[in-house]
Amino acid sequence: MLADIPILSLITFSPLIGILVLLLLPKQNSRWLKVTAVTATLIPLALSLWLYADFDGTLGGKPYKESVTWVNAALNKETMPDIASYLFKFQYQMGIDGISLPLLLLTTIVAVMAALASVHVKKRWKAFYLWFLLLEIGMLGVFMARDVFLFFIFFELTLIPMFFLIGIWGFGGREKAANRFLIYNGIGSALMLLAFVMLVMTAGFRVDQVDQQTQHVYYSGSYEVIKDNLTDPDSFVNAAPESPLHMSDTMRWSIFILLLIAFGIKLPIFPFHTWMLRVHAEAHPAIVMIHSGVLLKMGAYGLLRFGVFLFPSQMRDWATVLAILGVINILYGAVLAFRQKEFKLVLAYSSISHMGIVLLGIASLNEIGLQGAMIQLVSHGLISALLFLIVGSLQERTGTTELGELGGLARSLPFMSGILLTAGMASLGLPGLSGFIGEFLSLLGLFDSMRVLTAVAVLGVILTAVYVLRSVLAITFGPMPERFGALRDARLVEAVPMIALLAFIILIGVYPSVLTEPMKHGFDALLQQLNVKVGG
Amino acid sequence: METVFTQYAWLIPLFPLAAFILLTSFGRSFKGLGVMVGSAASLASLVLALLVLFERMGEGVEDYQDGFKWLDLSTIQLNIGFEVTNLSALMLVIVTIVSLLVNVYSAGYMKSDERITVFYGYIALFTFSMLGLVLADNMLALYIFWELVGVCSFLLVGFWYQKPEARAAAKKAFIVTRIGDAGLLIAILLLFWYMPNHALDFVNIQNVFNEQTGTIAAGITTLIALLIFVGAVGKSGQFPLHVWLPDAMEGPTPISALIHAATMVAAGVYLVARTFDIFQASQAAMDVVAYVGAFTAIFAATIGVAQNDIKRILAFSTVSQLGYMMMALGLGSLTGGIFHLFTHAFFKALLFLGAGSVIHAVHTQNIHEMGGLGSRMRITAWTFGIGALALSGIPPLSGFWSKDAILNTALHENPVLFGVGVVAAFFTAFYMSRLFFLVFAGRPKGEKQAHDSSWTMTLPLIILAVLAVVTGFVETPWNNTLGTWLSGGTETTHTGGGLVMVISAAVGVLGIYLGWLMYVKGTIARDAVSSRMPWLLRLLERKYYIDELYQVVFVRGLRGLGLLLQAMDDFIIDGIVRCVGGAAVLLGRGGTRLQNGQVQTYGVITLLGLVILIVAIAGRRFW
Amino acid sequence: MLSSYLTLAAILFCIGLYGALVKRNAVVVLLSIELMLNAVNLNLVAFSKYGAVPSLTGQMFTLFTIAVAAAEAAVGIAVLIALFRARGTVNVDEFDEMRR
Amino acid sequence: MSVDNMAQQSFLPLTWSDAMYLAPEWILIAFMIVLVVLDLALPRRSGRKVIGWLTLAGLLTSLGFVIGQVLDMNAGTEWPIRLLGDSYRIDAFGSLLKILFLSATALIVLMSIGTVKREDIPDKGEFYYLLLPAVTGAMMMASSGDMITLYVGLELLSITTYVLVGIRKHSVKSAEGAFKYVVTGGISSALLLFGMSYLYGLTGATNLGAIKDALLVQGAAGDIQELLYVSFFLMLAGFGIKIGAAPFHFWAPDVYQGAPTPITAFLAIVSKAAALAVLFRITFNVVFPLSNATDMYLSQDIFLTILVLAAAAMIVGTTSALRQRNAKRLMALSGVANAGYLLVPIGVSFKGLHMQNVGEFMFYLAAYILMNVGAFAVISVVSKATGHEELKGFAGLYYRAPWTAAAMIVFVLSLAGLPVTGGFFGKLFILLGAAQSQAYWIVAIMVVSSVISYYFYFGIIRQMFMRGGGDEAEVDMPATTGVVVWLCAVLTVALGIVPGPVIGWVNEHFSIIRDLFIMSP
Repeated sequence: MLADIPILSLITFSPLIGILVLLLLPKQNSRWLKVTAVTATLIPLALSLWLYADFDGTLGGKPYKESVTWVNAALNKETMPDIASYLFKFQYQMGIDGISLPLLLLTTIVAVMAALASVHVKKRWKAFYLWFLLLEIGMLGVFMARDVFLFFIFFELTLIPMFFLIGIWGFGGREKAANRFLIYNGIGSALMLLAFVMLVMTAGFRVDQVDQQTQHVYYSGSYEVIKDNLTDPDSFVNAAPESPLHMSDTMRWSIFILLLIAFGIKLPIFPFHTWMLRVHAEAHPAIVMIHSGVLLKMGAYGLLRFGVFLFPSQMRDWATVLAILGVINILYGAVLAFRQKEFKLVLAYSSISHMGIVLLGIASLNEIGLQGAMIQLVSHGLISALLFLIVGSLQERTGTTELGELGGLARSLPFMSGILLTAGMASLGLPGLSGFIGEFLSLLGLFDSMRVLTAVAVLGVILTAVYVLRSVLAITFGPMPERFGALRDARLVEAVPMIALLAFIILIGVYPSVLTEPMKHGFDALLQQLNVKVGG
Repeated sequence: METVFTQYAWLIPLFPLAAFILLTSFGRSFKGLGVMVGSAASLASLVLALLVLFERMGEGVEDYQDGFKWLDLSTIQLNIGFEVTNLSALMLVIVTIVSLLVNVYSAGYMKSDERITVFYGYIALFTFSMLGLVLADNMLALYIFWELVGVCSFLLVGFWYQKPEARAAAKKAFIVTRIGDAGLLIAILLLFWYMPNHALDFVNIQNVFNEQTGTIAAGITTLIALLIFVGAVGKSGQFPLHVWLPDAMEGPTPISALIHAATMVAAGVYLVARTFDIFQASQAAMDVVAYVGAFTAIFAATIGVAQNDIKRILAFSTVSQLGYMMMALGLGSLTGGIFHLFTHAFFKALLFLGAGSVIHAVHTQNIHEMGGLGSRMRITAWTFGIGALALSGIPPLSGFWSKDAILNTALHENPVLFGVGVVAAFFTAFYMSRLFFLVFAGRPKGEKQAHDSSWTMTLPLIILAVLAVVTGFVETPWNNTLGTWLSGGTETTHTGGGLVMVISAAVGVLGIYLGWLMYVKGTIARDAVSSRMPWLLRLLERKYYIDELYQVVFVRGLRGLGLLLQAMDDFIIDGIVRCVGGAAVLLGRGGTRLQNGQVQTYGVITLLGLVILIVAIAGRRFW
Repeated sequence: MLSSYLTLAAILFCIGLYGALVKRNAVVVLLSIELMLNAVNLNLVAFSKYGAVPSLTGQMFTLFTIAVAAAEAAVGIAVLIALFRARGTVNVDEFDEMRR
Repeated sequence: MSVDNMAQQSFLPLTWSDAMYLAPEWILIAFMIVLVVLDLALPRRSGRKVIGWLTLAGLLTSLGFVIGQVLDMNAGTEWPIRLLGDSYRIDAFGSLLKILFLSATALIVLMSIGTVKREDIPDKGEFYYLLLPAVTGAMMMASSGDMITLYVGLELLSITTYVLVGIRKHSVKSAEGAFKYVVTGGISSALLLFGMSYLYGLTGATNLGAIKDALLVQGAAGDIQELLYVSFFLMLAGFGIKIGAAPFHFWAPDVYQGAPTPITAFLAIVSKAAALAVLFRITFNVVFPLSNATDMYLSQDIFLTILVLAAAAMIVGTTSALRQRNAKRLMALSGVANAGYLLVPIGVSFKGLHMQNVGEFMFYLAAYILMNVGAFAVISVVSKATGHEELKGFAGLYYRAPWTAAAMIVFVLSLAGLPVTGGFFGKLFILLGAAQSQAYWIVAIMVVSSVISYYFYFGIIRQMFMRGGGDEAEVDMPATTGVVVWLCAVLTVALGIVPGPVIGWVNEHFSIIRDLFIMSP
């Protein structure tokens, strides 16, 4: 029955309700603004849980597809008299599958938690929540858009609210951080746009035979059209090189590398990571929850959706490169995280390290690794959201996140310290918590093809323990400075999201099938193409 | 035979888990809950474990395995389940007994600690994890619980979190064992990809490696075995990853007894025993296990001689005894290793709890600040003495029989290792007598009136003492019960006959005698060796400078690398970014500089631009 | 014949351009622009008469150019007068109030 | 073609029925004359607002006629109307542009009614009614099929704008700007004409269609190529100055800064667009057909040059703006970059299946008009409140005028080419066109320069939302300006959400063969 209503659009645009209500509220009434915003984020959560319950892994997302033609720009009508229409076609196309669904859930969950965590916001609540909800629309759209330009629009739609959210509500260096965020991500999305434009103009070509005489000839931004064209051996673009529509290897490689860089910046992959450090350190913790929890995942999602699925053979050729990048990410992030004196920077580098694992999972190009990468995405999203939730509450109380100034908080803040410790354990991949599953499956998957690299990556597992314990213990254990004696432990509004996030982390850790079931057949077609034999 | 209780063996770990959940959720509201709930859960587990054990003792009992699909991908499945074998049944009983006793003991020991419910929660979690580890039917499940016990150990070592030493020790414990775990993880990855059908369960592993069909190449087998052993080395504190175990003594003493003596540290031995077929398929791996074990046994025993902290002495003793067990396994004697594990669990737990009782009474851990406690703490002294004698291998206490079994095998298989074992046994007896005499004999020191603790603390001591006495008789030269039961009758120990027994007992007595001479009688000066060779004492005191070495190599190395990478991050990577940004700004500034307000300059630039365009674009056609 | 006209026109154009870009006096600058426009006229008329495809259109074009140039010059001078009133100078290089 | 033929053609009379097609232009001129008289008749003291409203009325009436013509085009077969031997064409290309010019000018007038004050501009009447001949000139350029008409239109536009730039008589900056504009404009005219004179000399014709025919005949000869190169490059430089493409753009910031803000908007939009329109006509009528001639690289080279100019404009425009602190100069440099974007559809030419250039051009132009008028309207209001035109005048605008700040976000996003705004789709269509022509390098430069531009566009946002604390001067938003701002903002967003109808409408009414190419009679 869910298939009868445009559930995907409903989910995506449901925060609009909140936006409308917020617009009507007076801007001084922070209490009602907060309540409205949190309620508004609950709607997409409820809807997406409903969708999850309704989702059937064997069908994939077929029942939910939504498609409306958005822009039909006719190209030269004179020169081709026999052809009924010659168009550039661009659709509002939404879809969901096993790869989008977990990330969709992640987004809605983290959004609710971040909205709750925003209680610490001190000024301009109305604008804050407006941008916040707009950001949520963008994020939700990214994971469900099935037209490259629609994807791009949603992708950019996350950029603008983020700029404001970092730049207005951040800490001291917020403007610089916002600028960096903007420029880096701008470059990323510019390259992405470049790749998309090239993609549409090569692989987006399609002819629909209407009847004997008339054809609809168009360039389409539709993901399905592009994917069919690229992966179907009988399609135009795979025709003989003499054909004008043939897509050369150079073109494929160029697009692939462009996409890799574009999403690599977002992910972030090793040399493109510096922008996110400042964002982690300077943005409001509630925003970093979103940023680290969801936005980074968009990079990996894009890489999967457009890099792996559209260019499997290029991906296969470059799997080693990707794996090496992943290992560099893991070790580089871990070593630098070990060095940081500021907890937020530790977490920033830790994100880099953990995203390396995602790269490994992707590079494995088998079901185990890909599933591992997906789980790692969701898991890291939840864990880093939780960690920054705690960071927000800590900073609110102690006024600092410098490791050197903190210590012994397990005494005055036992609950929060406990959660922090558990989150740290999840982050370092403790079995029973979600981090382990992603890590393990990614490594397991990659081990099939790249033994030595995987073994090196396992070293990262040790280093992760080193830096996580170093920083978490520096905060919670050891002697406590006098001035922290009178701190109050978590309030209910803080404790609820902490417990909720932790519950999800444990749920995935104990029973990962909640995630793997819907994803089960998400990679079938891809694996067939790759001809990777798993289980032989 | 019907296996009624075995089918429900999965319940055994669940009692403590339930206790843990209960305590974490409501513990803060009900102070007294911890003792009750924790002990009750352990008791329930113990009862069930004993029932299972009795069931296993019947004739012709099949191993029982059951499980569920944990992670179901379309191409592969990962399962989690439990398997009851004789080995695991035995381990279940060991773990639950010690756990129950420690629960009871802690009621007294931790009475005044305000976080006692948290403590009980952690113990319950640990017990759950440890039981899970024992019951796990495949490598992955084992790994999961393997990590969980590590975390519990970490939490409990760092229980008194405000002490910087506790923090450091907890961190160290976790990280060092994590190094071993990494090895184990890689072993699992290897197994997964090499085993037919990606099977990870022990039954299949056993079949594949037993058959010697060459399904898995010899080199890979050795690699897998060694990597598993790396995991065991980390967990069981074998050289070179032993460094965390002595430091782990920063935790409350009951914890040291439970985790760092009886159960968790023995998990490494258990792991090797569980995957014994892999090891047996590779002689090289067996040799490595044997030599590492033997080296650790003597290495730790020598360090134990020079330590002054009561718990650290016991810790090094634990390391040394674990080395013994490893050696036994490496020499091919599964029974020897497990037998020693079995006896060691009780007498070492006894020693730790006894030490705890002492510390509880005198509030110090330095043996030189103790003395003459024997008269004031009779129960403690007696039970501790029994434990010490058992550890020293004095017949007919349990330690004697198990050590004898190992030495027998060693003599048979590798005389060099036999020698090492004997020397280690001598040192063991020596440092134990040193410890015992310094603490319990002589004149009382300190003003405090030390006395035995309440029954909650002494009762476990007594029970353990009894166990330390009797458990050895399950496997004696005349009675092969354990060996037959464990290995299905294929293995025999005590083949060496009387000679080994005599040597073993003799070195034990010799060691004790030497200790008596030095520390009670005073015939030999205490500094007899140290005055002549101060460097030796120092070397032993500083534990062969292994910690310092690691500090320099790894910690500093990591810091240095961090510094280097940070510089790279700040200057090279960010520098390139700044350069690119700077280039754009520079280009813009160039444009702005031309913007000097002179309209004629603009005209000149226009003209120049035109000329350049013509030359560049039209020019290439004509010139 | 044509080429000499064209050469003359080109020289005239260059002189005009030179004057417009180099002379300090604003009036001279405006005059130089007129010079350039006259070079154009010369070209057009020459082509109209001696070009490969002679036609009257060129001369017509010239008429338009002359008329428009006059208007342009008038506006130019008017603007210059306004500027002179404000600044009291006709030196082009002093008109740099706005820059960068 | 002989002299006689030409003579005959030249003396084609303008009949009454033909003249009716010129109604939009007539209306503007009539309104201007009436307004000149009215301005004289009105007492000195009385406000000149009425002239502003009447100007607006004239523009809207004219707009109505143009729209009527366009709607008629698909119905009737007589289109395009070719007046005076194709020297003046009423076709969809011209008329669509006229719609844009007239709407832009109407918006500018509406925005001026509230903001232009007598202290600033003494001759308010002139200010309004001079816009009429200016826009008439632009319309002539859009409609011209002959170099003479084109030139006359160009000068009509230029000369009136010279005056308009300098209309703040008492302001040194205004006069200086006007003078600079006159000198640069004069040089530009001279270069353009000099180039045209050679083109005329080589072909003996001034009509674009005739020139094309003549060149196609002589094309193979090849010995005229060098002169053709000189001719086209001189013309390109001339147009380059008018368009404000790098490296011919240096006058723009100074002149934009000196001119009254509405006139700046007019220069940035109508002047630029008219010159681009003419370039469009010339390249596609004269240069493009040569691409079929063998041994002729000319066509290829000219299109390449246009793309190079476009690239230079994008790069120079965006990088120079990085450190710019003056709002109007910033907009001038932004205009340079936008000129680059608008040159791309011209420069990529028709290639393979790609013939969508006009649609892309028109759409982006529409978006450009909306965002620019909107931005200039906000700038004029803000600079009046603060008394200067520096960017820091925007500081804390969010606190002073939240809705205006919100509207400004829309314009900035559109200028930066971010969704969901018209600017995004405009750029996207151009990008797609360029990619379809396989000019990937220009696509790359476009997207990269867009990203660089984020820095300074978002600088405005930074000022508005992240700086200041509310102690700045109150912002007084006159109703008319407010209407313009909101109209522009809403339409910009509308273009971003439903771009289909607009580009569809353009496509529906525009036919390349009928409306762009000038066929031989």
